[in-house]
Amino acid sequence: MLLEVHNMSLALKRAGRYSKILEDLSFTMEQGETLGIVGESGCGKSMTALSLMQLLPEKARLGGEVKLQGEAISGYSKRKLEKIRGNQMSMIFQDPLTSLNPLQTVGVQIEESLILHTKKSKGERRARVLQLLKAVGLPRAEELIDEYPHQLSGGMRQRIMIAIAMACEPQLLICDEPTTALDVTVQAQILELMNDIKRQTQMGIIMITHDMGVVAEVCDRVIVMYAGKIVEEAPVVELFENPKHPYTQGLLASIPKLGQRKEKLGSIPGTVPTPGSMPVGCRFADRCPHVMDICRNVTPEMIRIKEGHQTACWLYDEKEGKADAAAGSHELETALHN
Amino acid sequence: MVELARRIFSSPLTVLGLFIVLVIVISAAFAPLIATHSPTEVDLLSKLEAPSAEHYFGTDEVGRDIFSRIIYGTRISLRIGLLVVLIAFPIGTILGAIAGYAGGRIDQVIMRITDVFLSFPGIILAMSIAAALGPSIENVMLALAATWWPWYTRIVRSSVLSIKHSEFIEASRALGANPFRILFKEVIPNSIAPATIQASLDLGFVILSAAGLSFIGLGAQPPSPEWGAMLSNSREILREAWWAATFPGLAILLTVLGFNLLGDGLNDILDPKQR
Amino acid sequence: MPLLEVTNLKQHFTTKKGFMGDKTVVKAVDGVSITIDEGKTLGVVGESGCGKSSLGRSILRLVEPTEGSIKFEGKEIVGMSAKEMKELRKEMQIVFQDPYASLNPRRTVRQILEAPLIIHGAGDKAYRKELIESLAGKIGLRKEQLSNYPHEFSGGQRQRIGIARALTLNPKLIIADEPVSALDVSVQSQVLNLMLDLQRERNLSYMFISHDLSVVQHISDKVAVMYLGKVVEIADVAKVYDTPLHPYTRALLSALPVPDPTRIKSRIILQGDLPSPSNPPSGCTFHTRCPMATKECAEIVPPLEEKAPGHFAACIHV
Amino acid sequence: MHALRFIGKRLLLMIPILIGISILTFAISNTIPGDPARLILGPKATPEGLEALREDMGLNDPLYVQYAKYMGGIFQGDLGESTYSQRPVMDDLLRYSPATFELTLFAMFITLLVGIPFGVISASRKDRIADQFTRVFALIGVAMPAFWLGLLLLLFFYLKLGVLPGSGRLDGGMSPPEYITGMYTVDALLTGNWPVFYAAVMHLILPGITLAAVTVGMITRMTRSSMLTVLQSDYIRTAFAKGAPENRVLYGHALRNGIMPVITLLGMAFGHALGGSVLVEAVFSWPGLGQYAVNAINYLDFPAVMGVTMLIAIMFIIVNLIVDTLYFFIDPRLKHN
Amino acid sequence: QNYNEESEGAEGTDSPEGTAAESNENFDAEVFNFATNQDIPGLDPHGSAANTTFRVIYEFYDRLVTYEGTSTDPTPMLAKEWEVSDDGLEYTFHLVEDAKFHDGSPVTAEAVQYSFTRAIDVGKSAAGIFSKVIDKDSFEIIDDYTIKITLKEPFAPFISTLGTAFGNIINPALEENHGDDLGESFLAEAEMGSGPYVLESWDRGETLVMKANPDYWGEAPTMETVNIRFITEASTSRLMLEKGEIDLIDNTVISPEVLEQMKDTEGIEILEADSYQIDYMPMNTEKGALADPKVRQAIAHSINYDALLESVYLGQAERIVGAVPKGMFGFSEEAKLYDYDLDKAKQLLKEAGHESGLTLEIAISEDNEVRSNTALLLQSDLEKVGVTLNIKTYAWPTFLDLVTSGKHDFGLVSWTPDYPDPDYNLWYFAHSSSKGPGFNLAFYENSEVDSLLEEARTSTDEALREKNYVEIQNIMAEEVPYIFVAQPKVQAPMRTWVKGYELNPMNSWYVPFHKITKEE
Ligand SMILES: Nc1ncnc2c1ncn2[C@@H]1O[C@H](COP(=O)(O)OP(=O)(O)OP(=O)(O)O)[C@@H](O)[C@H]1O
Ligand SMILES: Nc1ncnc2c1ncn2[C@@H]1O[C@H](COP(=O)(O)OP(=O)(O)OP(=O)(O)O)[C@@H](O)[C@H]1O
Ligand SMILES: [Mg+2]
Ligand SMILES: [Mg+2]
Repeated sequence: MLLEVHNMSLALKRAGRYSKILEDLSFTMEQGETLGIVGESGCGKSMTALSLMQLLPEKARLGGEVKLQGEAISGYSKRKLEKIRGNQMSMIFQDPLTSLNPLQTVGVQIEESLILHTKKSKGERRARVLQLLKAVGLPRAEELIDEYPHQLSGGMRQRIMIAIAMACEPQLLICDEPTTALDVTVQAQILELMNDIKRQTQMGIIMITHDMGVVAEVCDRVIVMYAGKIVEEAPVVELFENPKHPYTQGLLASIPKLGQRKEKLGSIPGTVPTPGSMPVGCRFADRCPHVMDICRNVTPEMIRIKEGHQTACWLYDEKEGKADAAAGSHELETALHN
Repeated sequence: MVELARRIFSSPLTVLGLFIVLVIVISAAFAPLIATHSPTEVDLLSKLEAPSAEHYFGTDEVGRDIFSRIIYGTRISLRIGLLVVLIAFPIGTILGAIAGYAGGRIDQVIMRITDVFLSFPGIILAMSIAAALGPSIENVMLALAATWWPWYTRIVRSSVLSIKHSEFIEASRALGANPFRILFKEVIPNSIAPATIQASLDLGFVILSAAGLSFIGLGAQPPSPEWGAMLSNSREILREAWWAATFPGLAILLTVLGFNLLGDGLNDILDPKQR
Repeated sequence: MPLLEVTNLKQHFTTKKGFMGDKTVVKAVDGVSITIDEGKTLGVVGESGCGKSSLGRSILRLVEPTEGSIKFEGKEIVGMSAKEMKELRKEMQIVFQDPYASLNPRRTVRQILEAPLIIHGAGDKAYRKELIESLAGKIGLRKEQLSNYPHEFSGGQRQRIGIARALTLNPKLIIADEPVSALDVSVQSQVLNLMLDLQRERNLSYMFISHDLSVVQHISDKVAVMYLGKVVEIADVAKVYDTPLHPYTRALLSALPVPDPTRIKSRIILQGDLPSPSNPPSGCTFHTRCPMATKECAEIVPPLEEKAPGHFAACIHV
Repeated sequence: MHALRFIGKRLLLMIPILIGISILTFAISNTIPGDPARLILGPKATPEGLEALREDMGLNDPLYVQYAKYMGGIFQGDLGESTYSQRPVMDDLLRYSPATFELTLFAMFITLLVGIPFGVISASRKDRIADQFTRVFALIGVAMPAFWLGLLLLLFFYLKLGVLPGSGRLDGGMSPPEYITGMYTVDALLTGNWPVFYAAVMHLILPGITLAAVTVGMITRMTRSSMLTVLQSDYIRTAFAKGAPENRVLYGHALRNGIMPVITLLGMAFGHALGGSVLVEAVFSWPGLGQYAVNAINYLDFPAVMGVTMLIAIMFIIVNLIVDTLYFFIDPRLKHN
Repeated sequence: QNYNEESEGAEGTDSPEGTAAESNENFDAEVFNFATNQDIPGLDPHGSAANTTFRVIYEFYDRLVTYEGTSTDPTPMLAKEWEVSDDGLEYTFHLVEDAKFHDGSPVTAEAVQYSFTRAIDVGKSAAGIFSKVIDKDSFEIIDDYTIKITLKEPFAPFISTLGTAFGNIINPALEENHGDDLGESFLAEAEMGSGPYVLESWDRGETLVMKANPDYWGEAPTMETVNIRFITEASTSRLMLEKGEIDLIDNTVISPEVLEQMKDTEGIEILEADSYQIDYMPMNTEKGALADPKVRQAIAHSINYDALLESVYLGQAERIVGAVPKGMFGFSEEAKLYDYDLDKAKQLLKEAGHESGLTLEIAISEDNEVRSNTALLLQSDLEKVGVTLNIKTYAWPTFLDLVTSGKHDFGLVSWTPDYPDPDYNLWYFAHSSSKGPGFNLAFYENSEVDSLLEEARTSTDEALREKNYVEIQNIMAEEVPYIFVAQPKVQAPMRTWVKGYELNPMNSWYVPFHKITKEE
């Protein structure tokens, strides 16, 4: 087991009050596996990633247990955490421009991880940096090493970010929307690179995204989050073919598909509740077409649908549940209030 | 509103600032009620008396009650601060908004003029004005306002530049709004926040500068209980009558501190980056 | 007669770059010709910086076009007086990408929606009130929400307010500049549905700018693919998506991640990034990244030609 | 090359500003009622003497002629003759400005030495005790009337403790070092004159602190807010994600980025200190431009007033030019653009 | 008051020896430290009218005559004796023969001629005094050490004027440094005298250092070194005096209030002396209500002089009646004193038609506590008779411009004569030709006064002159163009170890450094 997360929860201080951002997240990950996390903006995807890295803002209350390769890193001291960050686990951020220090050359920034975590000599480090640059598909490595981030294009910058993350050959790589800021053609390049890396290493990858297309392309298994909670977890094909949670179904239905023209799209009415004012019971209840009384009162537990597929919804019970109460997107119409 | 209040009260320093400013405003408003003596009445029999129940802050070299003078002094200081800011702020804001929004040559001209005033040593301007028109509080205000507005111009201009290409302004143009409407309804309301915060800090700084000018004899004239002038008059007897210099000095210090704490607090509260 | 006819439109920006003030010319739009028919939607796709927004903005004359002609209902817009233009603004409106930046944060929704009416002196107070409230209903806002400020709304709601603002003057054409790019999928579909409804209801024409191929294909009748300020392919939506001719279009389509894990993809991965529009490559601007590029491509500027009936592309190799 | 062109351009931009300033000063000095000739000659002058002197000083020319003459002189490096000291204004400025410059630079030195670390500490401990403390400390520096602070410092360090001197630039009876820059500390260093160097530094301390009180506050505050912004930026998170320890992130990544707006402010702070030196110079009897300016205005010494104003403006502009140039070298984004 | 006690106690207990040690540390019998807050504009005896200049050039140069100690009678200096012709036109001076300029050349009759002609040529302050009566043809060199000066018209105070700083004798070698400006720019920063001190160094705005002239022809100077230090902030110079870093502070620096406080400080002494300074209030007799003598008299009656002298001058001044200071030749004992009589004042105002009140303005120049307090008191006094007095403070140049151009109602001025003769003050104040710029700030005109003044000036008959001057004072007392407020005492704070400093009533700026000694 590469990663085990048990009941992770997080509260952040906002305007003097703590509000719960994440609640009781539990999931696991195997070596070499790519786990996707999807969900609407603000549902806590990034916070999940940052919680794993323990790179939270000040005054954060983090609960639960995180084990990396069996080691409970959640109790680590600052010192020990610094040792594993960038070494055993790395992270790539969404915006490749702002994520690089504008005043340092690319080479220096990649090298820093090596300085921090290895005992390599100067020459060895340089060699490794060049090697990394080539590995992420960057041309002219020799020159690039002395250039500044602003001299590079978005795609190149994101490759640099990946090189930084890969420098110490981590076991776990967390990617927070690594392609959102990029153009389609460049996104395709980066996804290709990710897939290459996946193939060549035994690294576990957590891929955070809100793009179902990206999920479909790179992930083995997917976690769907809604308002700080996991609502569904399934292998990727299973999720697309057999989504269980009404939210997942809605999400899939609202994507315009190629070949489908000028038709009404499925959509989810209403908006996500804010961290300060979470409803009791199921957080999706207000927007759910299948809402029942129980949904508004009792929080649903994770239910096993089949091997590897679970969801938190009152529509189902253990075993197979009330067989497919909600199936297709056509049932989730009601686009707008009018 | 409640939210704002909660934010303010979550920072003790901001509360302190608010408190000081309130005390000053109340003193100014109710000076005749709070003061125990006339601020200008000379009583040669009781000069340089130490603080006592009769004279809370003691008396000065001609026997005036320092406490009462300081209380009345709040009026002068507040008036200076407010008037200077009220003169400089609109001038600076409008020029800055025009420069930023219009761009091109107009921007160049306005900014060059601003540069002139910005690099013009303010204190020399103040001294010249005092020499030309006679030292008085009004002239000090004139001089301060003349050197203060360029700051607002700069601040407003740069925030206009940052929103100038905003889509809501573009939208307004697409709807056919004229530049005047855009400037006053869209641009200015959205770009004066930083200048407003600066203005609240400036209330303090203006008071401080005016006190400095009074200190070198360019500002408020003798009987007037202006703090800088009071401090100036008693500086030579600092040791014989510590109270005569200390209380005006503290009054200035606290006032400036108050406005600064408040301004800083507002900045932290209103600045989305630091939320 | 098409509602909008744009011929050989050029939009060049002269910018002083950086500290030095070196002048560079950015050919944001470089000879674009398109038409939009009444009640139809023209989708414009392309990567960031290819000049989509510039095209939209210069059609509305939010920036003065450098060259070319824009005819709205047969009337030439370029060179029109400010007064005439103001009248015309009632007919063409714009919806922006960023729902956060496109509404003045210091004005209430009512003020925002009322502004166009005031600017054009349309109707009296009561009329305006009624119109605004009916529009609000249309976009799913309750009356009392009209006195709220934009930040009190979600992204999707804001985007709908933006659309409502564009509709107050009852225009014929709406230029929608990436109206859904900033929205989550579930919200994006709400907005797309609304736009489709409105089109049907009012016989609106759209110029729909987006970099999301699936969205464009969903909403458009005709699609123009732009690359570095030029249209490289234009045709009915089905033609562009089913039988793309230009290698760039093909690459774009194949790069699109498809939300279907079972599909086996064969990808055309383009090398490198979009070149800078201030220093575009010679000849066919795409030749630096084109898998089919030959020597001539670097020399010949390929004209936009009808390669198949109603299907135009600018490539010498198709 | 880039940098040279940049500096050249900025220098050209100075010209309209200086012309503006000269017009402004000229206009203001000429609205001051009073007759310079009379002031020079005193109440006991004869009318003929007065008239002759006025003619001699060109006071009978129309204003625009006077202005044109003045500007004509400037381009030949001639700022006219002080009516008070009857020396070329240029000489006077060379005599008085190094003192002010030395004091201001020293104050800037203190400002950086104290302000930046304070700002960094404050930002990295946001809302904790250290932050509150440094903020209040900085604010008191800003809010304290400089003249009062100066007097209190004198009282304590000069009279009570007797550890620091009270006035002037050197101990009484000590002769200044050979004139090289006019800044005593620098000249003493260059000539290896240690007693004078020591005395000059000791004399700088109190006025320096007084003058720096305000700018320390400005810089601390700016460093704090700039660091807060920087600390929230993505690349700081990247650095932490690499496993860099806090201090490395603070000083290795954040500070260099956070210092940029501080540098800009430094130019402004310098201007502020130049202005503030008038008060501080008065308290510490520091024979600098402030004193010179006060005197010049008291004696309607127009050429001197013009000269000081222009000099201070030029210093201000040049310092800001230096600041911008510094910016240019620190920030690679500007260099490559 | 307890802070005071505490601090004194603290200082006392701190180190009784400490204080002593400190003063020892700063005590140096050879070096004199003098503090002033006024910078020296330049050193040219003919070009400057500043007291700070006078103070130092009086030590660099010698004059034909000088004023010793507290005496206001000219005593021989370079001129060991002189004769005056009966018509008062011809003056023959016999010079001492051992006087040498600092470059070693002898002081000769030629130097005398050179100095006076240059004074007139330069045409600045000094010329104001001399050009009335002498020109370049007035000189006749009889031999190296004898010179005859012939006046254009009789001028009784001539000898007195020779003792002023304008009468300093300059080394004719200056001519070598002339350039095209009569050596003005050179002499502004150098000295070419024969006096007891030579200029050692001058850091503008900081210190001027004088060194004893070892070859001085007269009595050897006592102080080896004199530092004239410019300390702008009065409280700082006060601190430095207390520390013993300063021996003497210029008597204009510290206000009476503070001097009062300093009296008890150990090691410090306040030297008091009479002076010829007068503080007075010109009333513009050509403008508005003040043109009416009744109004002026009424005002003279409404001032509470005793209270003024007591509270503003803290008793360190005497009331005066006329333009001639007490103690000077020609002073009128009998001129009318206006008493503080509000009824009379009201009566007079009524007669003048101002029953219903009157608003006037007093112009003062900034930064002088005595003047501003005087104005404040005046304001409250006049209020009692229904006169509203607005106080307007101006910068000195503006003030000067205002009062010399007659735009004022009242002014408030301090004045010290340059030479001890009533002619000086009265001509300036009362002669019609001096109106305005000539410093007749009352714009007073009385033909009788004019002719009395002219007669006295050209006469050599002391008795006649005295009679005329007294008469003028009486006339002016009746017509009140000026209210003479006070003749203040001069108070100079100094270390008790300073000995031999005498304040001359006329030249209160004069510090005879060459005669002062320091003894602990
Ligand atoms: N520094 C912070 N302090 C307090 N609350 C925060 C902070 N950062 C984020 N939040 C809140 O935490 C919640 C989850 O945010 P998070 O960034 O994890 O969302 P996300 O799923 O990554 O969204 P997106 O797709 O927009 O990146 C949001 O409601 C957000 O408002
Ligand atoms: N006002 C302007 N001044 C100078 N250059 C401009 C201006 N507006 C746009 N450009 C440049 O023109 C080019 C095209 O910009 P445009 O905004 O039209 O692209 P876009 O296709 O809309 O991109 P995106 O998808 O990022 O919105 C870009 O290189 C841009 O930098
Ligand atoms: Mg996120
Ligand atoms: Mg765009």
